[in-house]
Amino acid sequence: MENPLTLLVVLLLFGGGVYALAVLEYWSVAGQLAWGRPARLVLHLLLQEEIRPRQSDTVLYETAPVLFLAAAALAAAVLPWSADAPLLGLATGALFVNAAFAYVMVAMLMGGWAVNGVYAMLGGWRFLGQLIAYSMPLVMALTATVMRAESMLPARIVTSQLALWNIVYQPIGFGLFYLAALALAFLPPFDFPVAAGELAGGVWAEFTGTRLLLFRLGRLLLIMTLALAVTVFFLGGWQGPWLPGFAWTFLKTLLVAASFFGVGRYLPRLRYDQLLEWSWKYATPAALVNILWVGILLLL
Amino acid sequence: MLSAFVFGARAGRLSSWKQWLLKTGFQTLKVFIVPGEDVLRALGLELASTGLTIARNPREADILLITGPLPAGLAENAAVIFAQMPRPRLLAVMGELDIAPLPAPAIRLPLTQAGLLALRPEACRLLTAQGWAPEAQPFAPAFIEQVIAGQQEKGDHKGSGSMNHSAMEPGGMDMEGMMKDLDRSGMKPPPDAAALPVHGPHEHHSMPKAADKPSGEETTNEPAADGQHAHHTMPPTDTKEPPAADSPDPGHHQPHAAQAGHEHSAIPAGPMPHTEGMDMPDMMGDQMKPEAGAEMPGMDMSGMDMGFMSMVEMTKDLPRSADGLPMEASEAAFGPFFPGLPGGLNLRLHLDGDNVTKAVITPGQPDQSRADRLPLPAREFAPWLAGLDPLTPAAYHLLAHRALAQAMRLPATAALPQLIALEQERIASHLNWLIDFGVTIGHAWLRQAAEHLYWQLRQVPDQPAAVTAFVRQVRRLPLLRQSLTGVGQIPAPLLHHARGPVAKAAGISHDARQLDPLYQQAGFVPIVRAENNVWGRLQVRLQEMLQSQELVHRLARLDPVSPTPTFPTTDQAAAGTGRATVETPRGTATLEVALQSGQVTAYTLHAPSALHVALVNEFVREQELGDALKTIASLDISPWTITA
Amino acid sequence: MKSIPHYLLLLGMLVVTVAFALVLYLLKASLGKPLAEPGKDVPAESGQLALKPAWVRYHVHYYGFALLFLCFDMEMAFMYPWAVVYKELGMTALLDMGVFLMILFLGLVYTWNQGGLKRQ
Amino acid sequence: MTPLQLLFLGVFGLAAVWFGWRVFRTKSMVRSALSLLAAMVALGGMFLALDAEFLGVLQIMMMAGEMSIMAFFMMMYMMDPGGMSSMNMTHQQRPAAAVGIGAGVLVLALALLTPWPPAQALAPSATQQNHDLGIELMTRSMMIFETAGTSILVAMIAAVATALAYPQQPD
Repeated sequence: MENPLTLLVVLLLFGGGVYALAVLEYWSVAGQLAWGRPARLVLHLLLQEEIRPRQSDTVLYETAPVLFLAAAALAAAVLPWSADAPLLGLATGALFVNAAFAYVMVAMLMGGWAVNGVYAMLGGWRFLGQLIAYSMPLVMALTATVMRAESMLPARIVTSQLALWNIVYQPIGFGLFYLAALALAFLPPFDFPVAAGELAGGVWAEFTGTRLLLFRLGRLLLIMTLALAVTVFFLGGWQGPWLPGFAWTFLKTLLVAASFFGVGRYLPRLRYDQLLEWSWKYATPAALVNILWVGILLLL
Repeated sequence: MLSAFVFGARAGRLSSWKQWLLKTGFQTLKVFIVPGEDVLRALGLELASTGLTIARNPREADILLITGPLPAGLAENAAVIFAQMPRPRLLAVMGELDIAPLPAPAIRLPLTQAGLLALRPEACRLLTAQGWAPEAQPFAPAFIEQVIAGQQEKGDHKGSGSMNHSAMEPGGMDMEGMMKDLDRSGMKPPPDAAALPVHGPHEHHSMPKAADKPSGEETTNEPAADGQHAHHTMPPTDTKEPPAADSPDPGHHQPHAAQAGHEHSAIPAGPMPHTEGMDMPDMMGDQMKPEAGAEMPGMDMSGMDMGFMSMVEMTKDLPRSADGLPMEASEAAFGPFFPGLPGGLNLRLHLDGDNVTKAVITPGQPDQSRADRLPLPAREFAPWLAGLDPLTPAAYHLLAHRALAQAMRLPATAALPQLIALEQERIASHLNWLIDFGVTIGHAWLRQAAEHLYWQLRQVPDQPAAVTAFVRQVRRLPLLRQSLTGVGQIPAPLLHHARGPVAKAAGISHDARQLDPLYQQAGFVPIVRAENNVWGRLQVRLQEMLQSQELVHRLARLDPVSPTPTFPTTDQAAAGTGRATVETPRGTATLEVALQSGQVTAYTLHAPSALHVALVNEFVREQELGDALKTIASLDISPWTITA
Repeated sequence: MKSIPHYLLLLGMLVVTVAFALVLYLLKASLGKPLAEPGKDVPAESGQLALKPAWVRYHVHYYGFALLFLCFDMEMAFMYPWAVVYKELGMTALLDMGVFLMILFLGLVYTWNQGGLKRQ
Repeated sequence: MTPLQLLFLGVFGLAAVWFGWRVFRTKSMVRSALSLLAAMVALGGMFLALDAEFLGVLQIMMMAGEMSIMAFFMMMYMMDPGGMSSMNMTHQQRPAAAVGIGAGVLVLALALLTPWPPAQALAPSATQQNHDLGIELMTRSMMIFETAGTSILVAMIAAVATALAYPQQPD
């Protein structure tokens, strides 16, 4: 924020990253890299008619896409790109990221309910179940990084990894956070609310034109933000030799995001209730073990 | 040309700005394929090379591409899809098809790959030139307007006793109306009365039941449309349901109150887990949810005391889930055009939350234009029957051939090229299924790899190395086995309905090829596994692909000089009946033909898919939605051979 | 006081997002209105007209988990401030939270034992 | 407190009241629950305006999950959760209004009549607050903290025991 030029670079990188993710996303489903496609898709969605389902809940229908985009954007704002360019230095940043992510679920719930269609409704309530599954591993893994940094300030969490990145220091936490991030962004194999093969589009099916555009954009932003969060909390953020800080952040973020897309290509969709079971029977206890592990390491 | 596009263009003037936008934005086009992508592939049309992608629902589609076959019922469904697509949209038809009630297509193409390749440039050109048109008109086919008007009328006269289901839902009407009448007169429906007369040639099973079940629950009711299916009364398969005596629900033992005009004596009080009661709980759901659906279940608005409403009283007659909670069931269509399921498969699911309480596949209407052509000269019968199922034409061609040969008292000479074609079709059919299955289970790699191999084999059918490598890779995919093993087990009493890979996965060595001398010479032994689940079916299909590759080689080596037996179809005097059996990729199919003076006058086809439809209607219940869809997809039902 | 500008910035981002959406909608509106057609605004359902409203008393099968989640969410509220001072307090904090988590873990085990950790 | 803070305090306060009002003015269960969520978020905004960052963010975060869960319980157990019929779902309106007004007056009186300690001129920084809160929880209020854990356990057991049918065969 101090340096307008850095801010500009960060914003440009973020935008470019989101565009690259759009290309990667298409690659993950179609297996080919089409660089012009996202731009054309934006125009395409602008040109299409907007169909609003009848008997829908107008307020929720209109709020959902905007809230979705806003939640992803706000979460991105508090994560630092380099030592001198945190967009926002929020003292409870780690908590705030979580808070913003929670509204992704609220937006999906709204969208699913507002449409008044069976597929969308199923998708919306499924995603709430998904939140119940991924939420605990996510926040507990985050708490363990906060323990080490003695602060909820994301920039402090990065500096706490100077000696050793958290991915090595607390590998269980990293694994849980990574999987929870996949579930949060409802990427395959956790794409329960918008699954094509089970719900023919689910929550998003009844959103057309610009509203769908907002959802799609929001989801790309969300994936980017989650990859950034993984980078900041577990991969040492901007730390790295030779290159400037924001370049490292960018590279790591893109790599993590690409891995998000790659993982889903080779896995079948799970069942959300199985995810719930695994989460509460194994992942939550594992997250507690991770906290204990970090606690003991810190006391030594 | 413009007149064809009035139902697809957006209303308004086309400025140069809009034109530029259209030119740039409408490069990426999505196609909704009717009846389905499986049919498209079986016809040998490859969409990937055109640069078009497949739309999973009408909202994201730009082009509605119709390849046919398109019987009357499906044409209406396709019209609904077209009506629900956002403009600018295009209707494209391949081949000569009668597509009413759809409007005249903007693009007509020959049913060839070259035709398909012409689709994208032509669509781009049309959309750019006419994406907006001042003369654009609403597409308002009469049947949609009727259905909607009917619905609104019902909304206006709540409680007037009109029917819940629209004309779009065949099958549900008779029973429901009947039950409602019975309900009003306070009569108890006689057990089994509605179910028995419709059995037809198939078996009726009576299974041992749980001891504590009220007798009324044994009623099996099926809509009359299911005449060709067998009926089963199954033992409870779900262990998590509470026994009736230990019901956690306090509401049941309260006296009926505030139910003016509704006396549900027909329904036994007590928890009714869906596993036991067959159709009863759902019928209750329909009863309790009269008319417009917006109305409250189980409430008669006029007779209700508005002072205080107890949820316990209001919900006491609703169907119970496994956990004893009374909720409202919803019902949704997952076909005929659902991604991942065979195109044209008319599937409806009854849902309790996201639990499937019942799955119903309604047979489609027969293609009248085809049926009208009977009686048919014997020479034309085999190609005609091959056109019945676009997914496996070679198998039905062979079947017709053999049945005719028997009817004409010719020696049942098997033609090696036909058998080789059958085996190659088996590989293609299994791969085609696997591509769609990849959509159902959301596996991008599986779908792409299978599709790649599919087109590879279509160009050069004999590539054992590629098939072997593919099968090995699929078997090693992470988590696939775990996610499919526990899904889709067919209860043992129903197993004898299974055919083909479904039966073989369950350990039943049921294969018509065993009896064929040529196959015996080739050393054919059916593949059998003891995994009665979706994973087992996938495995059997994979193994059969390998086996068919091997069989093609062995058959070709058997008698390389044997000429193709010529088929004397010109015999005008031929008469008699013939019966033949062929192991199609989906299972054993049997055909009986009646021949009179060289003409086929009647035929009866026993296709494996018809039996599998009966299976779905019987045993897919109390499963999570995803699992239910996986189960149904794993049966690989061909909708084209199950017409009512 | 220095936190307030941060909050304002966040609020500003929210406003910008909404404004972005509105601009898109305006752009969209300039391209014309959708044409009203019968059946178009009915939720798409594989080619069948789904005229019945979907707003029914939907059976959510994971309520057992949901109840558990409510309690654990509450617990997380305590965990964040604890995590911040953990290093400073050392063993005291570990034991404090250990006891707290043990208590909560009992709840998890109880729910598991009662069959709450499965689809209802 | 700066005028800016006061302004936002007022705006969020009014928003909270308005959304609270909306909770009861809709027939749709989900909309009602989400209105309550909006009211809670506005409360969180008030916390932020008052420089209580941790409380504000915590409020905003926790309420998202909890109100959504409330939404589905409301949907499961209320008639016509979509509010599509024109039927009035309320009853005993007069006593309810009386109790509501009474409780409102009581709360207002409590707020006005309590001798609040003088306001701090300058709130500590958010980082300091987080730290102080942690120290407070782990030392002076340790018993309260552990008691809270026990209450949560009791709540958990009560909820589970009420909601779930007793298993026939514990798995």
